[in-house]
Amino acid sequence: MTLVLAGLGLVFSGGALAALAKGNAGRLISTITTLASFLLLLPPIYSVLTGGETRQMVLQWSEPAGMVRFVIDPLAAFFMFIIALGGWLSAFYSMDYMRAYREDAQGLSAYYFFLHLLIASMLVLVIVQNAFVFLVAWELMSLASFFLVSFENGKEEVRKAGLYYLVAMQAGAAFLIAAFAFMSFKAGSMDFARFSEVFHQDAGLSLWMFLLFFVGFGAKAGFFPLHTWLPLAHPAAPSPVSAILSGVMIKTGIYGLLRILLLMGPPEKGLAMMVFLVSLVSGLFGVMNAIAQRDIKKLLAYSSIENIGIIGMGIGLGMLGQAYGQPGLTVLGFSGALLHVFNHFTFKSVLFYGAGVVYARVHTRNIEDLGGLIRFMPWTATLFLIASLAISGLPALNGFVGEFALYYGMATGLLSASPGVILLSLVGIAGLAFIGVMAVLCFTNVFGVSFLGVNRRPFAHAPGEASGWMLLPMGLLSVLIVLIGLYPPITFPFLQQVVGSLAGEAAPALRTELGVLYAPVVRAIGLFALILLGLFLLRSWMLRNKRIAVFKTWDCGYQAPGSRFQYTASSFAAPFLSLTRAVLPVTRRLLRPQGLFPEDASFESRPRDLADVVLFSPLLGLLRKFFGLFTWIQSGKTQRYILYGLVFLLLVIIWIVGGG
Amino acid sequence: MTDLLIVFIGTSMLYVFAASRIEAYIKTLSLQGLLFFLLVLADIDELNDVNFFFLLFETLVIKALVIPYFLLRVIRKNEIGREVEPYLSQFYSLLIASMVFIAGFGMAFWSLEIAAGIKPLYFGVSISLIVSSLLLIVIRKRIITHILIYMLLENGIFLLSLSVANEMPVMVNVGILLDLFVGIYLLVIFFNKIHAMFDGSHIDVLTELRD
Amino acid sequence: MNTALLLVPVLSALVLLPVRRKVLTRVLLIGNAAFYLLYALVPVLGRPWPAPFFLLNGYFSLDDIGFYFLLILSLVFAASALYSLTYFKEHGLDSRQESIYGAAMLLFLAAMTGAILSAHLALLWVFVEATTLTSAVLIYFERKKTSLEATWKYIYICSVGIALAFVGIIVLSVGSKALGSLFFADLYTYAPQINPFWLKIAFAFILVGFGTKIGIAPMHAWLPDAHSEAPSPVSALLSGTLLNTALLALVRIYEIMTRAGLSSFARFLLLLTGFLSILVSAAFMLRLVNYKRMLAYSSIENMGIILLGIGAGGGGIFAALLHSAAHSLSKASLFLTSGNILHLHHSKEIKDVRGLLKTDPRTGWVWLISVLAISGFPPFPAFMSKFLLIKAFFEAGLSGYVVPLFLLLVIILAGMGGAAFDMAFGQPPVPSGPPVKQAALRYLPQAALLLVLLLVGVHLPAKVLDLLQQAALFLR
Amino acid sequence: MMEGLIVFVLIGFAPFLFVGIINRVKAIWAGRRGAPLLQSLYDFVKLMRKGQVVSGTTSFVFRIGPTVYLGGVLLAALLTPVPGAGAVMGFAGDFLLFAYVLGLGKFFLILSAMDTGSSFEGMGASREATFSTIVEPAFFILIGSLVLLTGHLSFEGIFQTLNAISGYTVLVSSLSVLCLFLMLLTEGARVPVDDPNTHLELTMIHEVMVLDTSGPDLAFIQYASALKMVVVATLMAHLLVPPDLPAWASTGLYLALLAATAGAVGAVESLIARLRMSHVPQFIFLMTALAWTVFASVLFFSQGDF
Repeated sequence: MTLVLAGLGLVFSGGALAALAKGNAGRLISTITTLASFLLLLPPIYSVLTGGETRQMVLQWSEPAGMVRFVIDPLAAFFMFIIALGGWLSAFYSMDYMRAYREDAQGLSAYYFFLHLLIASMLVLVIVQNAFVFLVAWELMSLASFFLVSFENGKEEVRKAGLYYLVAMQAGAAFLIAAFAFMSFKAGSMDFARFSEVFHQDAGLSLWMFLLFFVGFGAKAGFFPLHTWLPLAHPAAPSPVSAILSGVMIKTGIYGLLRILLLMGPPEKGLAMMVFLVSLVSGLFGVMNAIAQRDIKKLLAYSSIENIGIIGMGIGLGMLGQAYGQPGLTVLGFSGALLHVFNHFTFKSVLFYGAGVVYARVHTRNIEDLGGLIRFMPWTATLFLIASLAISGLPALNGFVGEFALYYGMATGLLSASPGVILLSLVGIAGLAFIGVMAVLCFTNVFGVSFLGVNRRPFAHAPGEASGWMLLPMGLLSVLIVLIGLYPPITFPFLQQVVGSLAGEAAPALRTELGVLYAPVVRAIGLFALILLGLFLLRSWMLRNKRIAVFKTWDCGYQAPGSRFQYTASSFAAPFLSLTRAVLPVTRRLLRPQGLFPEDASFESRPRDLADVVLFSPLLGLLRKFFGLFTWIQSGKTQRYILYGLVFLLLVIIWIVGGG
Repeated sequence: MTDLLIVFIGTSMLYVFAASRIEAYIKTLSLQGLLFFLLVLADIDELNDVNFFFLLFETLVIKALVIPYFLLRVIRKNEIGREVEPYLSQFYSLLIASMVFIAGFGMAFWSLEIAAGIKPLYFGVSISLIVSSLLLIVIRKRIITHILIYMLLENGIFLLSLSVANEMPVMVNVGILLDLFVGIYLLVIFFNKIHAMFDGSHIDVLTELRD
Repeated sequence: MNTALLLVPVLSALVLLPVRRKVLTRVLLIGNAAFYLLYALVPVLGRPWPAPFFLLNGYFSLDDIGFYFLLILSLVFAASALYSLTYFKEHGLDSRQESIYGAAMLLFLAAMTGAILSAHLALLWVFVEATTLTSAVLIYFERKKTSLEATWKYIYICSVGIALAFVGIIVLSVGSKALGSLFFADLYTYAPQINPFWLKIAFAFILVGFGTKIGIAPMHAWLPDAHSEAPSPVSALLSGTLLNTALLALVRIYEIMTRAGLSSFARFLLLLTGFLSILVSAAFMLRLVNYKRMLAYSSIENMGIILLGIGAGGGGIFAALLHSAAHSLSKASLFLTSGNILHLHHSKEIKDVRGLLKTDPRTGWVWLISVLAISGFPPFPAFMSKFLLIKAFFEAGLSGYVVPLFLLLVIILAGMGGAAFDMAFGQPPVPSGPPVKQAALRYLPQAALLLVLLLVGVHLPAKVLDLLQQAALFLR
Repeated sequence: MMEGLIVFVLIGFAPFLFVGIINRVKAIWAGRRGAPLLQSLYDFVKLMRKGQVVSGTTSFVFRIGPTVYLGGVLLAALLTPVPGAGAVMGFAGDFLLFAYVLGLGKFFLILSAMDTGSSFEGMGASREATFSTIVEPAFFILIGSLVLLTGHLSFEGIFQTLNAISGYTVLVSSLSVLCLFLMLLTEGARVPVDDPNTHLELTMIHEVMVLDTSGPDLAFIQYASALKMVVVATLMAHLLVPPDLPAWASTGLYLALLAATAGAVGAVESLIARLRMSHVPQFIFLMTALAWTVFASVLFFSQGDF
């Protein structure tokens, strides 16, 4: 525990120091402190994850917090690892990335202060067992991330995004505050342990509470339709921040859900189904929108929604297992969810770092303006490719590992007795498959268009390869991606305790079960590796001392092909989008060519978010209308002002005389 | 005797509704002050001497003489003649005022029934005074008129307090009087400034600040 | 010592008016502030605060809740007094103006203290009215057309309102004729004997009357004008202390209602007005152009929240008291900072102010942090109080109110946050050179207030907690 | 040992034969004699011997693409059980890996097409990706319903128990076969989805993606596509081969069915015209519809009591 406290202190003080330091010192301090705290946190995390006893510390704080328990149980440890690692990597990446902003000394100080505050608050919130402190940490997290998102606040749209983000977070937090306030009232204490007693006392309560918590945490995690802040906030933030937001912070919403589940015990069947279906919809919706995007970071943001959906499906599956008493489902569901939590952290971070490199070198986020980058930044491109493969859930990389558990879980769900589960499982399988192929389409598109072919617009200057500061985090994570992908079992020892704590009685079998499940997969993947190796050898042997002529691309006889001839991302996605038009509202502006010699003709299409179009914009419109009704109040006329009071008085008196 | 005085006070209010010359209002004010003085002299007996004399002083000196004179000087200085056309025409406002007045009598009888230990007529009339002055505030447009009506309102409240005859401690009375006095004083000062700064002392010039 | 609370400011004002010396003004302002601060803080910092005392055969007394509000008053007044010094310099006032300003401030202070100390209903009324009169002078202090208009509305509407409150007092004395006394002590003890009908009528009048001073809807309409047109340090006082003082007055009456067993009636009215206030401020928050008016509307909102807390009862009262402190300090800091902003940009329009963090980082950060503090972000106490308020709602079985309340609060955050962040962030309208650095006194008071808030918010000191609970006990 | 040998022989020759049969059927239908059955094998060998012409814009992705594609298909083939011989590798959940390695191959095929920066190949890639978004879910629904029906989570298990259950499953099997046949046409880029011997780039899907590929890479791709068809055809055949035959018989029957499938493809190719590109999705969607029908009937069957 002392190590943990030391780590926390280090992160926080590191932020303060980095904020105070001049010049490059700040960036260095931040990198070092985050690394140190990561290393400090490792031993306890490791021991707890591998079955060591859970560390606990009790603190008597002032009202209304009261007794505050800090507990590192497997669940907490699991998320701590992600937070600490992600925090350090982002700080490390910032070393070079943030150098571009070094004129803005004040901004940088704020950046580092809030970056560290974000990490620290997330660490606190996963280990604290006290509702009030949890909320405080939660709000601090939102606040810190808000300041990070609005780092480039000189830009109008960044400010708008930041505000939208903050407000959305507060709206979500409102549900949490309400839920926790109610629980603390019921339990007469802020301590989670008491909460769980209350939950177990009456089930009806836990039903409603779970709904509240689901909305609150879902808004943070980005479940449809509460996701609308993601595609705004992520592009606005600097890339290392986007990485930490998408890779780490939204997972705190997942953590919250799991924590509540842990407190609540087996959920209602309806809840499990709801979670499962909402997640499925989020997954489909997220990736569909991702396909429609041109802004690479917006695209990644939507793909985060998709992956949160996949994680949620895992959780829903686990809940189904609990609700229907099928340990197999529970274990596979939760394992899949947790695996995907970690995997998504790895490849999504790499992708955002990669997008950051592109932005830093080419100064655009619009993939239509890119192309052929692989020749300028081969390493970045390769790592980006690896992450793209992983996020599409393709085998031999870690994305497949998590999804395999989910698929397998749902397949076993098919064998269950109750039609409901069977139906959900099959819908889930089909949906997950659909998500998978759409991800393939999406990421072949983004990688192909931005890194392959030739650049569609002339670059201002030849973009260079990313610096080591940027490559190292990406490389490190990519190693994890490949490692887990090739040999999934290395994760099981760390998974066992967490899933065990979630799945309850189904725990002991877990590790062996997963082992049995994955052993043949490992063999098959090994075989695959051999096959590939063989084929490559064959190919190169065939091509040895053969002539390899380099020529221009086949142009179908057309003599002057330009780089603008390439297929654009929009046209690549067009056939698919024409199929899904119903759920992807797009605003199109077409200027038709006129006359024999058309002067100018243009066509632009901007994808819009369904939830925004059908839900939030109309609501806001209504709200504005409603508030518009009040404008007459402040008319400036003294007599009216007095009249209000008199009328009010009159009404009250009438009410009283009327026997109120 | 006392009833007569009180009815006079009430009717003086009606006169305010009827009249449109500012000076007339002020005269009414001082008249009311005088009537109060007589009322206190004639009817109030269960007070201790200090309060009694204080009341006499307040009614005669302050309400009947000082404040009216003060206000008179103001309107003379700013040569304000009559009230401009109010939001509600003289006729209707008079109509309403008389209704309020009658309602006041109704209140009086009602208070007689519930016998809450208050002097019925005082009560009824004072209520009608208060209500009608609030009505005036809402319908009249001249800023100076508002000051005067504020005084009338205070008079109504004064009568109400008499109706209860629940004696306030001296220092409280002093405080109340002080507030009243300073209030009027400030109102007048600001009125003068408004008169100087804005064109016209019409209440609607004061609608710069709005959302 | 306690008598001094009232006498010192009055006397110093009386000295100040004839003797018009700049030095004297400043000395007396700071002196009084220091005296109050000392008086209020010493008990909190260790010694038990003085036992309830009576002076002028019981017309004044200082109970726990009174002491709590006195504490807030002295903190805010100190900040505002300090800031006033730079205000003098900024506007280059001559000795006469300074002395008038100083005297008015001190009388204002005395009036509020009187209102807090009054143990007699009518006396309380007298002092509340006195606050109106004394503050009116300050609101008009900058002698602009708009400030004159604001002052007129303020003084006239409040006077009429207060007059209604007096009607209420008389009606109450009708109801309590048998009792024949308007001392709170007696009213509390014999509350059950007061005729409920008259009591209700009286409460209605007093709610409207004092409500006008508190600035709760629908009697709030004057507030944005007055608070936005007054000089910034005065706005800070108006928003940070005057509203509280009027609130305390209402609370004292409300206590009669509860003791008379009419709490459900009173609670309904409080909740109603509270919600109306929040609704109104939310309605205007989204369409404001003037940042001082924005702060004023936020005051309306916070008063509404406090009323909700009192109306909810139970833990809500604790929450309300805590929130009143949170609001006063952060709002004072905001209004003082708005003075800095006005000095930098010479405009009260939100759209004219951009990039504070670049033009004057200190002002920018103080502004940002204060906004966060008042929007109820941890680690500031407003978060605590909101949480406890919601909890109290559940305790009181008012769960239905929680959702609309949160909706409105989020909207208000959207409006206020949007404006405030636009002002702090962004590019300065005129490409300014190196960051400006104003006089230290233009940051220190706010910083001090925020520091206090931070300390309270992070770890509520046992002493303060104790004081709060004692004060909350006043309303059982 | 024997099984393994069979499988390897199959993987080695069946694709060439399969394509040969298709072309032969088409030729006969068109009244020609047609190329020798193993023509595509000769082409394969020839291409393997050739050098390469690569576009200047391409990167290493273009070079590894075809190989990974072939690798994926090969692994899929090894996961596919052959009647009477079984699969080289079979395990619970193997169908997931099966689908996903095919996906991996497709991913690289698409990328290597885009790597050339040619608008035609981009177009083909886009179509390939779009159509597979319809095929994939349908395939999973189909296998899912078979899992539900048989209670087994591996190809082997499914096919072992499938036909044994009852005569009722004939319905399911035949529907599934039809479904897989559509998959074969789509994945194999045959008429009516795509026309392997069209000459207009704008109307191509699969062929246009490999315009710039040459030499061994082209050989790999062609072989892989053929093998893919064989693999799907194997699954189809497996649905029809009764499980309780002796090994040699089932294998023989299987080979016959394989030939028949090829013939069917050829027949379709000769009879039906290629669909308009905009109508292709609807056609492929038939597969999804069939899959759902299968599921519905299976669900009804397995929950027979309601």
